[in-house]
Amino acid sequence: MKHKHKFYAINEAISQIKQGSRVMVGGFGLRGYPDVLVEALAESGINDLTIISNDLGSPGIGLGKLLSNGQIKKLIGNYYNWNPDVAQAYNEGIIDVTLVPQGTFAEAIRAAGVGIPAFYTATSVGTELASNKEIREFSEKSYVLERAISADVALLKAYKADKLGNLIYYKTARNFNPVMAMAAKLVIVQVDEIVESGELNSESIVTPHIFVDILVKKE
Amino acid sequence: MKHKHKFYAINEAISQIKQGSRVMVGGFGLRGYPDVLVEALAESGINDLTIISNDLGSPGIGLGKLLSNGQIKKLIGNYYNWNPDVAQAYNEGIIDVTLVPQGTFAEAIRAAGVGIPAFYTATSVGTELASNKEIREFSEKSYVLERAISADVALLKAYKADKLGNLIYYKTARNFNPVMAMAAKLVIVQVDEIVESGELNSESIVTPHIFVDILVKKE
Amino acid sequence: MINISKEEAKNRIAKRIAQEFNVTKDIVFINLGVGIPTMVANYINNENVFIQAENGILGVGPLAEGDDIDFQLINAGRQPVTERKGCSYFDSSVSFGMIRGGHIDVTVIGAFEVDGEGNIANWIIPNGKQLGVGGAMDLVSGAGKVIIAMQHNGKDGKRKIKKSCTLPITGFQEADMVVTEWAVFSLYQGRLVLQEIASDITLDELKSRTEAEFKISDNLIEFKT
Amino acid sequence: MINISKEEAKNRIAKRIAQEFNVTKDIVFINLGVGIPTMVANYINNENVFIQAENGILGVGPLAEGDDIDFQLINAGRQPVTERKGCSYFDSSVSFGMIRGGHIDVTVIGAFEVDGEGNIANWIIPNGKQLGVGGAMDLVSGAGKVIIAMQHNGKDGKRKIKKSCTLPITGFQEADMVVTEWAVFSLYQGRLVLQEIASDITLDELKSRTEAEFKISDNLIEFKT
Repeated sequence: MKHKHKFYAINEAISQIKQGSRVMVGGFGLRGYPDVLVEALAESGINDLTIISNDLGSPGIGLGKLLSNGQIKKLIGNYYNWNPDVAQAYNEGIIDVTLVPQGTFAEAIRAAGVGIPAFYTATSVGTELASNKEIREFSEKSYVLERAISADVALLKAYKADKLGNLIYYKTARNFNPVMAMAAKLVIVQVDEIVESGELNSESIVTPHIFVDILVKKE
Repeated sequence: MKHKHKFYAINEAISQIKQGSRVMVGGFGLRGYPDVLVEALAESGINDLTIISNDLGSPGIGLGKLLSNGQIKKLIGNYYNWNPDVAQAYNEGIIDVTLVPQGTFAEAIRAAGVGIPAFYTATSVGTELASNKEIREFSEKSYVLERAISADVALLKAYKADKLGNLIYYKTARNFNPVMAMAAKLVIVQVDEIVESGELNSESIVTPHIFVDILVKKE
Repeated sequence: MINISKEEAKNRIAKRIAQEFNVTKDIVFINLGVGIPTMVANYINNENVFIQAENGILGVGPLAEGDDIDFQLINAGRQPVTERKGCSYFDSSVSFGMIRGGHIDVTVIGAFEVDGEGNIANWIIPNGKQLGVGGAMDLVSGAGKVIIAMQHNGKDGKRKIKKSCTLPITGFQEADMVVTEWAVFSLYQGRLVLQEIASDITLDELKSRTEAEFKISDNLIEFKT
Repeated sequence: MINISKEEAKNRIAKRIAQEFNVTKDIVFINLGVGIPTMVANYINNENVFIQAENGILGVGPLAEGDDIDFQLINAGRQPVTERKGCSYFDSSVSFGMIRGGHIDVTVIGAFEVDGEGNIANWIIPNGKQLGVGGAMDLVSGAGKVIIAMQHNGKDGKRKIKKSCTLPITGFQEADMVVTEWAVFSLYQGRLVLQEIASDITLDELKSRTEAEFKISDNLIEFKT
């Protein structure tokens, strides 16, 4: 069930996030991440957050700002090489970090969205990232059991929405946004443009409005 | 690796199917199934086939013809109520049938395509269709382990292809075609129209050409 | 023993279930099974309700007629349908992702039998003329709420609300509400509770037509359509 | 001890790997890691080769320059790129579905270390300044063929082709080919085999710069770019 009125002001949308929330954030290397929402989250000072994202932007930029601000308790993601603050904070014991291979990360988020609690993959078998995980053979090949990754809130970026909340994306800014839209209890999407319902091609809608709770238009 | 020359005559395409092949066929209730390819397969007389499809058309129509012809050894699918010949052949011991709930069926095909050998789902727990399958709890809820479903050949239907083999579909004729395109060793697609490479919108391509081996244009 | 025509029975059930959807001010996503459930759509007059069909569409419009028929645009019962504004298409894995992932708020589905614990049997009659499960197991397990739409009794008066299902089960304790032409039951903590009874049947007759025992709600009201 | 500049070394490696792709008449799908692997694209001149980037594009064109730059169109190394005709976009789960599902024919990837059994270490230096795994584990496990592109030795001559990897492993026995500025090795049944050697290095010097033992192919040829 979704509220009929989907259009929120930025701060109204961000106020849905609570101390200690698990927050998924779309984007890959500062492309396709909801810059306005992340900025507002940084300004909100809400802390103790678990951030589930591909990367953490750059030092002090994008999601990097949440780390500089001390708002992060834990990270679940896969590639923090673009932001060395993460390794430093982790090595100093300031934050907890769970690394998940990028493909497993994407699949585990989708899994949460489609009601799959766990699945097997060959990725990471025999590596440190599979230690303490169950290994099992199918047809004489080894696989590791991976659990779904869900969130309380997703902060996403799309190109256009229609008034119902159907979404399309732009080029490689699509990345993790469509899977995260399925996997969070509350889905907040920053969009560049909102069009009338029926103006997006039905065959080309990437995220149907069933997955979208709140739209915030970038001013 | 795909052959550069993707355009085959119908019979040349069908000759890729061998006696005993596992063949996936797209479509739902006679919509979005590759009628010309299925017709040619029926005429070929190739037998001992395992057919993996949502349904089996109607009696003597579409895939139903393969059953009338005695070409089928086994069915893996989910809804044969539109073709009572199936229940009859099964009850008489003429064919083997493995029923998989429709959602599990779709997910298991996708799983094969994306390198997931098995996954857990709550669907069918406690029912006959989960008997002899592994049941496991995650967060105090029971799930059944389901295995990926792959095939030797997929016979699919798309609306338009470009010359590379990128595909788009038409309305509810999409159904199982995109997931089956990922899950077979050889993917043969019947299309209504072939356009120049670059003429399909890059954002709207549903099946990228990496998943397509052979195109057959419906005359 | 009173009776109404099969057609009237079906319409009564469909109309009553539609009431569930005609009051919501929130956006609600529903999936309708074949048969009576599909008829529910005819009586929904609330634009906040969006119908998903598991063959890959969200935003199913009314059944298509005449020139509007497009044979490539069908619902899961193979009926030609129309599009609502803002409808979208997707493949079967995404469609059942919506269902299994808990994004569909309500499914309305038919049944051969339902029992006092909310178990549902609607997929197969062993050794029968049909072999198929379709999306029934995914729907009863995945949807937020399961409403059973069925005639109260089968041929020759056979009682379909059982003490315990005799046919193979589709889902355990998944039914949340049962609507027949005579009554509305809810299921609460594995117990069947009569919530509404039609004016043209007595409680005694209803009991005689119902194998399962049921509790009577303190707020029992008349079944109106 | 001979040496070539870092730039020359990298270009040599990239050019040699590109040769692998400049002869195919079939359609080949490849994924290029960051660093030297990305440079491989500069030397591929075969329209049958399609480059996938794991951030969600199939059909990556040359790096974008000047007015062609679109900051929303990048490869997995965050470089602005262009589109090839017939390119397509998809989400990360589909992208890694291609990789994990075995649809990517070849991945070219850098490494900190590779060893004589084909084990690859390229994702982390413990307690270092970087923390990340990216798509490396998915790629080495899922791609049909894994080509390692790396300079033969590290800073101060450190040997990177090891008897046994000392850093955390990315994938076990996944390397199929190792290309450095001095040599091309194949891995066959868990054994490292020298296939090509550059004209400006002797076999003895190559051995001294390589910790792992290796077999010499009966068909050893000169490494040419």
